[in-house]
Amino acid sequence: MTDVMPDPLTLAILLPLFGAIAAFLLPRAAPAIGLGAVVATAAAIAVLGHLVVQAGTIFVPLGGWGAPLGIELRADGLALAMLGLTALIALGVGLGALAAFAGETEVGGQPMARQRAFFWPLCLLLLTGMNGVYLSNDLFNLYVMLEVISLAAVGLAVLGGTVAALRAGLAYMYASLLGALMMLLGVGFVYLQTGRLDLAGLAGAPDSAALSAAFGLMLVGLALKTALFPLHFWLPEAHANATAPASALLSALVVKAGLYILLRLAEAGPFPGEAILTLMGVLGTGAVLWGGVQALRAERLKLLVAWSTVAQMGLIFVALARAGLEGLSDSWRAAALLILAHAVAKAGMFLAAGRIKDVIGHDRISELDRSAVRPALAQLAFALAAISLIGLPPSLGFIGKWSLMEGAMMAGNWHWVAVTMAGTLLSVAYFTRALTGFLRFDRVRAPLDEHRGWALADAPPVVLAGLAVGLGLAAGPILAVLDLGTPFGAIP
Amino acid sequence: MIALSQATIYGLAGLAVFGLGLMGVLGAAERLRRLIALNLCAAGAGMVLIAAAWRSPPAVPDPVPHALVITGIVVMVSATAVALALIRRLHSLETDTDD
Amino acid sequence: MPGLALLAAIGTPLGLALLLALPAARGLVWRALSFAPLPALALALFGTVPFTVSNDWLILGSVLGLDATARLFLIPAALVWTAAAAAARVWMAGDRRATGFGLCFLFAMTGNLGLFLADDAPTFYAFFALMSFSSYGLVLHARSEEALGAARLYIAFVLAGELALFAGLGLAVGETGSLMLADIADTALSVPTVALLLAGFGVKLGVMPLHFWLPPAHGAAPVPASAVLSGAMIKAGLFGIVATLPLGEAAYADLGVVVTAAGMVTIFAALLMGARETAPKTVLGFSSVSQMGIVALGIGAALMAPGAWGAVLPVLAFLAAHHALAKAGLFLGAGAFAVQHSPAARMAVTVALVLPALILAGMPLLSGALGKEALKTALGAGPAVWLPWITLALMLSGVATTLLMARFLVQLWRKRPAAPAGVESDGLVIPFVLLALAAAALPAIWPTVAGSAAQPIAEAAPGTPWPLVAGALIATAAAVASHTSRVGWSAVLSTLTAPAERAAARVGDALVRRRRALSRKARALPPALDGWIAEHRLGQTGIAALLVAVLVIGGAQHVAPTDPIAPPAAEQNGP
Amino acid sequence: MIDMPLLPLIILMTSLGAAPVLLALPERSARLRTGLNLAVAAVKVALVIWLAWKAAHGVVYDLRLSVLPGLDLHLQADPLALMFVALSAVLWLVTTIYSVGYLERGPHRARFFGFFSLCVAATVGIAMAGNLFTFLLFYELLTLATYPLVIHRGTAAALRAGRIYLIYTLVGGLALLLGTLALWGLAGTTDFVPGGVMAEVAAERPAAAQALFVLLIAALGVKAALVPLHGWLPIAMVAPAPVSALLHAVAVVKAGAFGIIRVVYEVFGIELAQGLGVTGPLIAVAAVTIIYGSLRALAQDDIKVRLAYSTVSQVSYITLGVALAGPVAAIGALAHLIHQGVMKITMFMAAGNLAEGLGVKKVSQMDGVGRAMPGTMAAFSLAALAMIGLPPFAGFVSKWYLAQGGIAAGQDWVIALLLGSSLLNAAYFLPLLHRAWFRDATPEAANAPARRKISLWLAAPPMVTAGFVLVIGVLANAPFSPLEWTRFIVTREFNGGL
Repeated sequence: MTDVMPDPLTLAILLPLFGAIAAFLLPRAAPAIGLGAVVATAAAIAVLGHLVVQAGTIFVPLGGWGAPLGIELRADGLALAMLGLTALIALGVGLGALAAFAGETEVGGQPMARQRAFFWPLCLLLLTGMNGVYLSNDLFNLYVMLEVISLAAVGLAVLGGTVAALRAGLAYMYASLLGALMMLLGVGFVYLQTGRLDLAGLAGAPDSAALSAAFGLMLVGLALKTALFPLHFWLPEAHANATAPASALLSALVVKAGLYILLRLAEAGPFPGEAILTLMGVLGTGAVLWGGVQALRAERLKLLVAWSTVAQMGLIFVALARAGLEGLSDSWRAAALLILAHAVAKAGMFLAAGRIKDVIGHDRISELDRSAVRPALAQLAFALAAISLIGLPPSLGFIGKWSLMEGAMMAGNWHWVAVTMAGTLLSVAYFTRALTGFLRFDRVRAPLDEHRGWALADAPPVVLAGLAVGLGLAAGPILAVLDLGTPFGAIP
Repeated sequence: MIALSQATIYGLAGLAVFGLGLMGVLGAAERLRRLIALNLCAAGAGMVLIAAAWRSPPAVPDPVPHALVITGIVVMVSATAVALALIRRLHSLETDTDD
Repeated sequence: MPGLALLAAIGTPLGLALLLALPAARGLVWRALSFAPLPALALALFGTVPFTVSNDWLILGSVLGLDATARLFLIPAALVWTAAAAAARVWMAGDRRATGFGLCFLFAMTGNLGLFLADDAPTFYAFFALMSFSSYGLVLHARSEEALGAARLYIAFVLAGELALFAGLGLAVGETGSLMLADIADTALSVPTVALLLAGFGVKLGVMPLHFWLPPAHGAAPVPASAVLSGAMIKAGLFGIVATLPLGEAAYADLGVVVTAAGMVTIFAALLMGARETAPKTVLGFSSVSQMGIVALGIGAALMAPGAWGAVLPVLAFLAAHHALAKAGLFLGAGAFAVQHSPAARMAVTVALVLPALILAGMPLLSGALGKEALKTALGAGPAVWLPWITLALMLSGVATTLLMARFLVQLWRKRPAAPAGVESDGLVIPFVLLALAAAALPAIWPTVAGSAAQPIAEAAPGTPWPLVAGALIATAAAVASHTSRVGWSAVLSTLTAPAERAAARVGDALVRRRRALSRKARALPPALDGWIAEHRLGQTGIAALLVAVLVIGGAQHVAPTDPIAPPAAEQNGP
Repeated sequence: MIDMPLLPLIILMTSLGAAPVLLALPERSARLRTGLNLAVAAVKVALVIWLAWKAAHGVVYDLRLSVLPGLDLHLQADPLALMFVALSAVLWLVTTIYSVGYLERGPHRARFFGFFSLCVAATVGIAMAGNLFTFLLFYELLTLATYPLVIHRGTAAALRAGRIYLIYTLVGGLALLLGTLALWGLAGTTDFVPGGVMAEVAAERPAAAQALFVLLIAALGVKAALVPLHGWLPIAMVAPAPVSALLHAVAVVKAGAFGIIRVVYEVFGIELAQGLGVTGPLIAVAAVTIIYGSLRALAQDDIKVRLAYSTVSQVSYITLGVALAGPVAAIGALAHLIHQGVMKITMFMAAGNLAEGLGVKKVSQMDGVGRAMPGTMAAFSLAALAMIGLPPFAGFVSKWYLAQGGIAAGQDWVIALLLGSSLLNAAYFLPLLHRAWFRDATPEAANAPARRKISLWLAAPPMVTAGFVLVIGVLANAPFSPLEWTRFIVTREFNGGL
């Protein structure tokens, strides 16, 4: 690696950052710059993927400072998968955003031009933060990147400019800041105990009260950021009230950052005890059930989708807890698969929900079938995404759930299987509400103009949702990528 | 019996401040008050870290926690700014709709 | 060649039934109706028995064929169907539900004729079911309250019978390991299997206590349908027993006792019940039940003593043929009676009806008496304990039948059977008369038809007249007694004398009128005969020719038994 | 030698690929839709014939796509699969024709035919699934694809029926998922192998094997409508007639029954299942279902609901035959899979015609309909008589083999069960026939405004399938008949299993 040509790891963080600055400075060219930056980042990730496939884990010290104190970037299979996913979703959502912010009309919040101008810098900033989180190898860097994500995410959440969005965004911001501060405090404790900040330093550290407290703080902070029940209070409103592309990014990516850090912490371990893990599972169960019940009661489509995010996050925690502490070295795969599945599907679903809302003019579930226009493709995308989220074969969501239940069953933890089943049933129940609404029954005798419901903007949700279903067939290769560089040690 | 060193006292005080801030964030209803409580949290966290950086007097304090704290302050300042901007906009929107 | 003959025998009625679905072809089908059984009849008369044709692809590997026993059952059945079809044509001429009737009639015909030709259990069962279920339409045809009730009862019993049959045949096949009826009849089946088969066929046979459906159904059906129900279809039950039960192979003492006892009860209980009926056709139905009691005696004896079967079987075949012809004749006669407009014509029909009634009741030298005598002889090899009782029962059955016949003839006048308006009476009278004549001629024809199987009949004692006489006396006494109890002694006495006085006064006038009328008729006869021949050259002439053919060709075959199957009779002996 | 190794996939894709196109077609391009529908259905039949021809000549089709390590999506074309594929392909063609006529002026045809196509794709997938995992995939797809069909009318009753249907089938699907997982965990494979894969597990942990059997059968029993899991079936009758026909004859209930066949023969192996003592209870459940369904059918006045309960009863013959664990009974079971399909589809299409042409939906309105619609009612009657088990129709053949199978298995009481069932069949079908043929229509019914002449699209399909009922019964022993084919399958299963 030469000094002239920066390595792809650094590029994956810097390209979106520079893109964000450029897009901010040149608002008129923002979409072009934004898409260009995303594509360039994707290219860098592709190069990175090539390297990881060849070499396994790659470490890059930044600015000559290496571990244990300095900033070091690391890329392995897990990071690569997340990077690829993020690039994919960013591309999809970005394309969707082109259409979503195309108009000039004001819908009750910010003028479109303003939204368009701000979306791209925020999106790219978010991308910077996400890629940073994936590639960071030390706690402090993770904290910083988390904050970058938080700020960008809040910006995205309030982009629509409506009162509801601003309120939800503010609540989100408080939760996010609080979580970050807890993380910060936790990081400090870790440093206090071990004198190091790199993740590898955690592995060798002897068990102590301070370290446990540090883990506790970090876990609570991350739980707040990933909206683990009962710390999910901020999520539904924030995600439901943002504009569709923002919701997609928030739901698909932002919450995953916290989960990713959790995975990394678990990988670095020693994880603080079986009880904590079980607690995570129990809280996950709570999320699955509560999220499901709330989604059943939701009156608006986007709120339903947001509550489904709460439930799905819970499921990922259940996946981590499925086989206890010993099983963690395998459980992370199930969690990672679920993360990927949820990200792709939820991005597609939020974009689709946004399209449906745009076309029909509202997203009240009880009146979905009363429009004169039928957004057929968006509904198809929604349905496909729902298939993956429910976990019906052959979707990626199904593979994730299968892995979850397989591991739980092998470990004899039938209760986690039962939780998964219950979650699946609930998800069927609440998605059916929406899907039934899509099958219009002519309660409105308006002439049906089918073609008005179609647009190029339907392509990104359809593609994303289609991928969510189709990627299940590629579960083998995806698992192979995850295992590159053997995170969590050797493959069992 | 652990001797209450200066660092420990600072640390405990910092935790106390953090706790107070936490109570504020979770308990307060007013937006501004919650924001300030958050800042209090940040200050508490900073105190803990600085206390952690403090070694016995002859040694030079560890610079890493300082770096953490500084970053934290920067983040907090910018976040506070954003939050304030949001609160203002929200306020104006709400008064608009109230009228 | 046998395959083609079989196809013609089964395919003709089936094909006609399907043709009936085409409105354009309906006229043709009705005209051809009485020819439908002819291929089967020809096959039975001229076919070389036994022969089989295997069709592996058909149903579960269907084997069709004809053996000596089945042939004896097929011939009278086909004759009865021919006569009934001829009657049906005129009976249904103006009926708005004629098409439905024809369809059911032809399907039942297919089933009935086909089951004699089936050599394997599923095929047999298929034909049996086809016959039973399509007869529902025949029973129900009138749609009256009475017909509805009869049909409901009928279908319930048919169902029960079919199910018992399904179970019995299924078990039999399971025990035998072969689908062939011949193999089943050669295997010592288990008692439940035999019991199920007996029950299944017993329903069709109408042996008590499985008889409840029979009299109402025979009473409610239109005349041609009653004729085939009673004449042909009942025999399918008997044939089923003959074809599937291991009679002569194994002893089933308990079942034998049950069947024999049922037979005895049937003979007399049917009398008691039938005597209370008012509808003449229902009375005939009870008579059928009673007659089947006689058949049951034979079967019961064979169940107890397998050794007797060899002697009983030919007699049962003869009895079946006898009853088929006589009873079908009586039913058609009842129809012929019903369509007559003048009392004189009715009286003529009544007189004609006396012939089959006497045959049935056991007039010496006629088939009924011969059959009973032969049965007595055959049962000599049967269970010794039962023999005296059986002999007594057979004798008394003559009394019983006589009484029922008397009741029938009386009720015919009292309660004339329903008949469609405008029916051409000749179309009924001729089949009736021919059947009655055939029944009368049966002892003479039988050796020609049955060959060596007719031996017991040929050797049978002529029978005694006294049961008949006793029956007649009792009937008269009963009539007098009932009349007396109704009107009182003096009235009876005066009615006994008054008619004689009135008759004497009127006889002169009547003779004069009668003479004039006769001369008018004599003048009108030639043109009427011409018209009649033109009208009926298809159906009735064919039947007459056929009956002649039975005698002539059958006799010829007897002389030269190795003849190949001849072409259908219709071609060779057409008018 | 393999030529066209992808043939099973192509067969699957004909309908799977057609589904999105049909969904996307604008409502008004009716001709294009009809043409596409019929073309795809016809092509599918042709391809299935080709596949059967090749398979009969020893070509082995085996497509695998690895999803997780050791876990494949697996399509195969063994004789059992071919049988079910052929049934669905042929009946799909017929039902498509019928549906075109049925929905002639109805709304949402694009949606209907799209999901209809998807539904058949799922059925074909279920048929050709080479392991329980793949089976599960298509089983779930079937649930999803049929739901919009069930609620097609969009009335409150339809939505309610759809909800109940979904609850039943999805819980069943979850149970199947759990069972598949458990199988995967216990046996380390989910492959369908003649003779089963559970021998070792059963030897070590018989209780676990028994529990798994119960779980799998219960999961499949939901779709196969085994009592007490049958509740959805009669309610789902609000669906349009072709949907009911397809649901009952081919797709949903048959998927369950087919799954039971696979599980008993190729997951557990019949001998093992017997050894585990689980076939006895299965027989009992099947017996109860047969009688219960018939008893309930007796009391129904709605023609379609009566038919639905009849399906509950009839489909359990398949389970019964499978559980009797003998080759003869197995022939009966497999043959009934086809026979019941053909018979029931005839009856449902005929019932649909009555509703369309005469507005007759209840048994009590059926007086004299035979005269009004002779062709349709002839088809109905033929199928009903076949259902009762009268020879020489299709139903007799399977009943006969079931009875023989019962005797061969030493379970003579099966005959009594069949008798009871036949008696009940007769009791609930014969009154219909009586009304239709032997009663006169009431004057107001004869002049009802609902009367209209139905098109040939509607009239022909039931008559064609009624022809099948007759032909596969009369020619049961002929080469290439369903019976012969099932004999071939059973020979393979029982030799492979021993």
